[in-house]
Amino acid sequence: MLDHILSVLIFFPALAAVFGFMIQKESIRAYGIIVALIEFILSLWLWFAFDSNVSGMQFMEQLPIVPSFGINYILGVDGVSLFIIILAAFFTMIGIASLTETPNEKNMIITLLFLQMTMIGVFAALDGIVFYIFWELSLVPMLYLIGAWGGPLRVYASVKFFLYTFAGSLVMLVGMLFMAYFFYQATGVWSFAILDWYRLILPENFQLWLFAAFFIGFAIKVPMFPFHTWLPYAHGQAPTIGSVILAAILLKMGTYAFIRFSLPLFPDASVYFMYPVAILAIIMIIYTAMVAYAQKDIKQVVAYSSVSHMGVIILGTFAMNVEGITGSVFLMIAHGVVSGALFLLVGVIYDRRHTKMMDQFGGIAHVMPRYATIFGIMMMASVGMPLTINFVGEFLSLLGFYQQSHTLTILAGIAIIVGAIYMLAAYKKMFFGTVTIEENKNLPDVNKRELVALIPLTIITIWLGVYPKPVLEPINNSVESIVQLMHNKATTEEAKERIPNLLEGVEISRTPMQEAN
Amino acid sequence: MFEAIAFYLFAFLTIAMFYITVTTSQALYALTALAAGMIFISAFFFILGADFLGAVQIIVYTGAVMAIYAFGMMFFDTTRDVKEKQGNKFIIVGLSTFAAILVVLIFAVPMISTNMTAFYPVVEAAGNTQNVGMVLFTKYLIPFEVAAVMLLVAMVAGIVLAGKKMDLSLTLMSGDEVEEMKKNQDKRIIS
Amino acid sequence: MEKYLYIALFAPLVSSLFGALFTATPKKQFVGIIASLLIFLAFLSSTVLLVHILNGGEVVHVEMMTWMATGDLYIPFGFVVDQVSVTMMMVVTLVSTVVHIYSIGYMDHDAGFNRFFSWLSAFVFSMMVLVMSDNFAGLFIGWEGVGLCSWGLIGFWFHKEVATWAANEAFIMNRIADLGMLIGIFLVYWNTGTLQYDGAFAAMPSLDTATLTWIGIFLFIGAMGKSAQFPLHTWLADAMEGPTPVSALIHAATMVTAGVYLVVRSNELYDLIPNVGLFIASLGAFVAMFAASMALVNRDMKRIIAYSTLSQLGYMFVAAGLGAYWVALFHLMAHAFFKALLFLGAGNVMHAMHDELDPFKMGGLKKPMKWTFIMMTLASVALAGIYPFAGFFSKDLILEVAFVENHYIIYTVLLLTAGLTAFYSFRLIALIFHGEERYKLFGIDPHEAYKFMLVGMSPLLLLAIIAGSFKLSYFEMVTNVLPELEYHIHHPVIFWTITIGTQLFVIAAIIFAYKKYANANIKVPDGTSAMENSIAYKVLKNQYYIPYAYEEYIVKPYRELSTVFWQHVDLKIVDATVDGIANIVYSTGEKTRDMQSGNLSTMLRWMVAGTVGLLSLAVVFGLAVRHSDEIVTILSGLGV
Amino acid sequence: MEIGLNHYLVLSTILFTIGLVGVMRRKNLLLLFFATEILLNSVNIAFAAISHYYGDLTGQMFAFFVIAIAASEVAVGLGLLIVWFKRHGNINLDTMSSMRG
Repeated sequence: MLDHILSVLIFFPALAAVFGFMIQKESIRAYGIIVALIEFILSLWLWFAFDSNVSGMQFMEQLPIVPSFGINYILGVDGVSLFIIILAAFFTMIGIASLTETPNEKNMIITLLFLQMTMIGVFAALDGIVFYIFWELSLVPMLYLIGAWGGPLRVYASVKFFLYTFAGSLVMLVGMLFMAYFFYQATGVWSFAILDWYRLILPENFQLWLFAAFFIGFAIKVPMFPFHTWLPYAHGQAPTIGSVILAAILLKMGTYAFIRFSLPLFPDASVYFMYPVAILAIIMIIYTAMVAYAQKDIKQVVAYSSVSHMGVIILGTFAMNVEGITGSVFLMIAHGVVSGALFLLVGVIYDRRHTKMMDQFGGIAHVMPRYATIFGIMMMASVGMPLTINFVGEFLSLLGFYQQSHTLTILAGIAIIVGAIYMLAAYKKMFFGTVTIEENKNLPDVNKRELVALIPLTIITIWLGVYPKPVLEPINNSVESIVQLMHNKATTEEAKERIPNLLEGVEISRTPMQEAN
Repeated sequence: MFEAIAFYLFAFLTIAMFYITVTTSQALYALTALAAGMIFISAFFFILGADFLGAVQIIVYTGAVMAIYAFGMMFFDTTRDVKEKQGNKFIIVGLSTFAAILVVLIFAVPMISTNMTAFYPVVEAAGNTQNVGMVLFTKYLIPFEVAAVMLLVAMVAGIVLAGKKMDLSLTLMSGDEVEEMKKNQDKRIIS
Repeated sequence: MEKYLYIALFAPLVSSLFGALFTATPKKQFVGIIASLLIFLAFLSSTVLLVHILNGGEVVHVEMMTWMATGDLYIPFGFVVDQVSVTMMMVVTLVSTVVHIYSIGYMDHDAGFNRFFSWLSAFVFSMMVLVMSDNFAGLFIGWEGVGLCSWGLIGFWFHKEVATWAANEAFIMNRIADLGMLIGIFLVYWNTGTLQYDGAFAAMPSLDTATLTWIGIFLFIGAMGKSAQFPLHTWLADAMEGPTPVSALIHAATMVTAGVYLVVRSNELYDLIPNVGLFIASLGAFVAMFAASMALVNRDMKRIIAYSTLSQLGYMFVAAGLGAYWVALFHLMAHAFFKALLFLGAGNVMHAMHDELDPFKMGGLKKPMKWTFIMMTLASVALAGIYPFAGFFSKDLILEVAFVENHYIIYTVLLLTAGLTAFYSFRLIALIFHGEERYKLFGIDPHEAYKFMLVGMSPLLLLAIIAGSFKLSYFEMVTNVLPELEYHIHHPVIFWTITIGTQLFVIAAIIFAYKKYANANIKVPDGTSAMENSIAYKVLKNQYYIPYAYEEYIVKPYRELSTVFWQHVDLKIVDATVDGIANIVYSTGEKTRDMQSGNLSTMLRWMVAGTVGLLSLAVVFGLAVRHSDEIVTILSGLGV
Repeated sequence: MEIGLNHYLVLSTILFTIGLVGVMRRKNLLLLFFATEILLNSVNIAFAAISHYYGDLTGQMFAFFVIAIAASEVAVGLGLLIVWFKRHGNINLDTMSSMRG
């Protein structure tokens, strides 16, 4: 079982979803919760069985699909992907558990289970094609979620979401094919296995083009400025659960892919493009934070805040040192937890009032003190208060990037100011003041079902903020090996210098492309 | 010399016949001109030494195809003038010429420029029909059989299509109409 | 000793969490009592630690657990109790114990009683983390933590628009400074490789001056925000919207002094960069004067005291900037006592006057509020720096420092400020407690605060009077870690002239204040008097128009820019570009749809045209491939 | 004056052009079929000519199959034409616009 735990993790929800069609409407909810719970327990088992001292891939599985072209079904996890997988399982679970009454509940739960399969697949895949397949498949359930249960503009939003991200990933696919072709050129063997690609050292000009191709696919998914406009629509129109999963997991695919593909495959290009990417990230941080401040819809505020935080993650990733990348991976998890919780919280108030406009509220803290408290904690986590989960990630990301550029980090650090501005302003508009609108006077406070989702998130937020070590340590080990790999692969002087060498004198086996030619 | 005369003569005749076919407003004229053109084309085949093809041309085209067209025309009231409003004649003719030249260029230029060797050279000793037979029943046997089946299918299809009562199409009728028809049938059965 | 350290640190946390359990329930008296007891416990532990340190015991240093460890970065939750931090701990726990006890009475009728204690204890915890941490990251935890609690407590009455606005303002302004602090921390890490105080400071002498200067500047930016130095000072006055015990604890005694603490803690750094130190001192002197001038005309009791705090913080920064760290810390301590006392007294007055803040509407309160009157008067005397009260020892010492270090401009400014301080303090006392009983016009019947509140305040009163006498033992203790510099004017004539001159100057200012404001002719100003219409008065009254300028030139443009970014850039440019691309595809389809008229004849023509197009392409490409060499030569001949 | 391959190709081109003109200008479906027959025949001439001048029988084979296909096409096409005529009463191309996009 443990040998194939990743396959089990991927296909168990899909299988359960297929069986879900046969379940009665009344009991589908319980069924969904049980399936998600089992899946979550399995993912915890994965963590338990995971050896955090090993920096490489674990639980590897391999199965040939198209051997002549080197397409194999390869799975594996390392510290970078482990926690995102757990997060995916966790969010699907609490997402289903906290699901409010929706039409076609059965379809929704089945869709969510399929979505879970694709999400875990993306993070566990170690083959370019398998990765791509899961990457694209994840669009379909999401499209359905937004398109079927969304708000008034749902069709526009879902089509935009789909086409935008799809267009980006096609460019990425072309990049992958080229990558495999270059590998074939160099070694005479076709391979789409990422670990094989890692061993390939490409000339710098190839790296630049391939980096750009991968970048477009990832950047749209992240989403980076100026490709971010699909996100507010998708969030604004999606049902609560859709937004939660989108913010918590789906966006992480882009940043995860940066760490899995762009950095180790193209270390020279990464260094070459570091400043442009960092500048984009900074624009993204400040600009979207300002846009968030101008929003009138609380969900849009959270949506834009997501974009802003993703900017910090990108910045940490492109710090190219252990501190920065570890921070950015940690921030992925942190942002998943916090923004997921914020979207859930917005969903709570939306269920009660059927509006997300902030001017419809005011003084909610009087009538819903518990809600205000949890929202306050999550808001402060989002703002980056120390001893909450976000701070660890943000601190490490910025700290890491500071080594690369002082000025840009100072600019990026404005994130902590502008973040506080829009969040506090939104909180003030919604919770402070007196209750002026009649409907708000008798709003019930958070109920048990909602607490089931929110309490664990609050606990995680604080627990990992105070004691991030259990998560930080495996991430750190894996990131160290990635950084070392990058350093060893780097060909230009600048890249060698920018990417720290962790182990003096240890060289990995390499397959230089020129030699093979 | 004789060959040249024959070629020019038949070329002129063929072009004239086909010109009439595409320009005349009388369907009957068109049909007649087409049939004549077909026969003149068979003349080229004979000149080129493709006797078998010439015979087939006359039998199939002039005999079978034209007969079918003639029968087809009886269905349609085509004796009256065919009125055709036309777009820009220049474009039509220009496009057609250009296309034709291109097609010929593309197929002919490589053949002319490179020295091709024949896949199935003509056996000098045998006549054309024998030659054709040899190739057709060896190398092209399967396509030949397929062509036969195709012709059979086409025949069946033609009969079925032409004979079908197409004024009653279940697929194109609305639900109510189908119900109505069923009722009528039931009535008929009862009565 | 570690046991006491943990008790001192975590008793407030326990108190806070205990209070948090009851936030949603109606007022429970025991929440306040238990909170006070726990804070008192922390105070007792701090006292034990103080005694331990005073007796020459070892510095208590514990490392509780790892917080963050990645790459070369290693940040533990480490705490240290040395001479500096134990001083701060004493100040924090003492003042907060008093404030907790006081709050039981002060918040008696408030619906958020339990919530208040939870926040207040959380603040104490954060402050303890701030002062006890042994590394910069831990300091930053406390730094942000106190900011958070300050936000929660300023906006405690969140139904009030001004209160929540002030809370957000305070938080955001602090955040601006925190960015500087964070950058400072990054600089420390990348240059010294560690964030532990001892390791980092040990590595600093080997760094080049430019780097050290940057570190010093960025850390000081952090200090500026927390200690409300110009230009980040506006939040402090607005923070007075919070409950008065909060103002006493956070905005007078503890949190605002965190900046001073940071500079004192980083003394080894600032010793290496005297230029930055001089800048700090100059800014401190400027703020001392600047804040005092604003206090002169203000008509809000709490704001006057807040400006006074600001002014005194300026004094502390002068001392710290000039290298007299122990003096700064000493003034910090003394100031904490009398300023907290002053605020609590003001709280009593506010209660009595039903939240009226304008001292012009009071007058003659000394009869109904005898004890408050005595306490506030003595606190003001201490603030003014009259011998033998606490202020004399600490404040005059700063003047001496400035004099001895030959910074005569700073000295003059501080001297003048001392006069101003005395004037506005006693203007306040005179207006509140002396003269006509103007409050009767407003139909208010003032009464003295609860007895236990007054008793609770008494330790502060005692300390405000006698704190100066600790000077010697304090000096001995604290100079174990801080530079041991005696500031003494050796020439006896100059010394006595200066000391007595200062005293006389201050007393004159007090008398002037009494003369002007304690008489029976004071009326509630209605904006008609000549003074009120003078330009100087208006400038001071409007705080030099700085809040106005911030609102007009920073807040509003930011808001408008945000809207522009959203409405115009995001929706009209970025998004519209994407939609535009989609629309091009769509409209191309829409246009070419006409081609697909369904007319077979037309379609046949299109078909032919398409065939022609494709075939021509085939020909062109075929030719191009065949003649590629010739084409290349021709192109190169053309110079392409 | 020897008649070469080029002559035949030119002839084929001319006939093809005529056929294409017919395809494009005819509105009567039946006459359209005539035009397609012309197209096919022009190609047949080219095939036969090439076959002749290169002494290769493949061209003739192709021409033969083209004829077979033409015959099938006529059979099916006319069948469809009759069906259409039964339903609509005419075989005018302009009336066939149900494929409008």
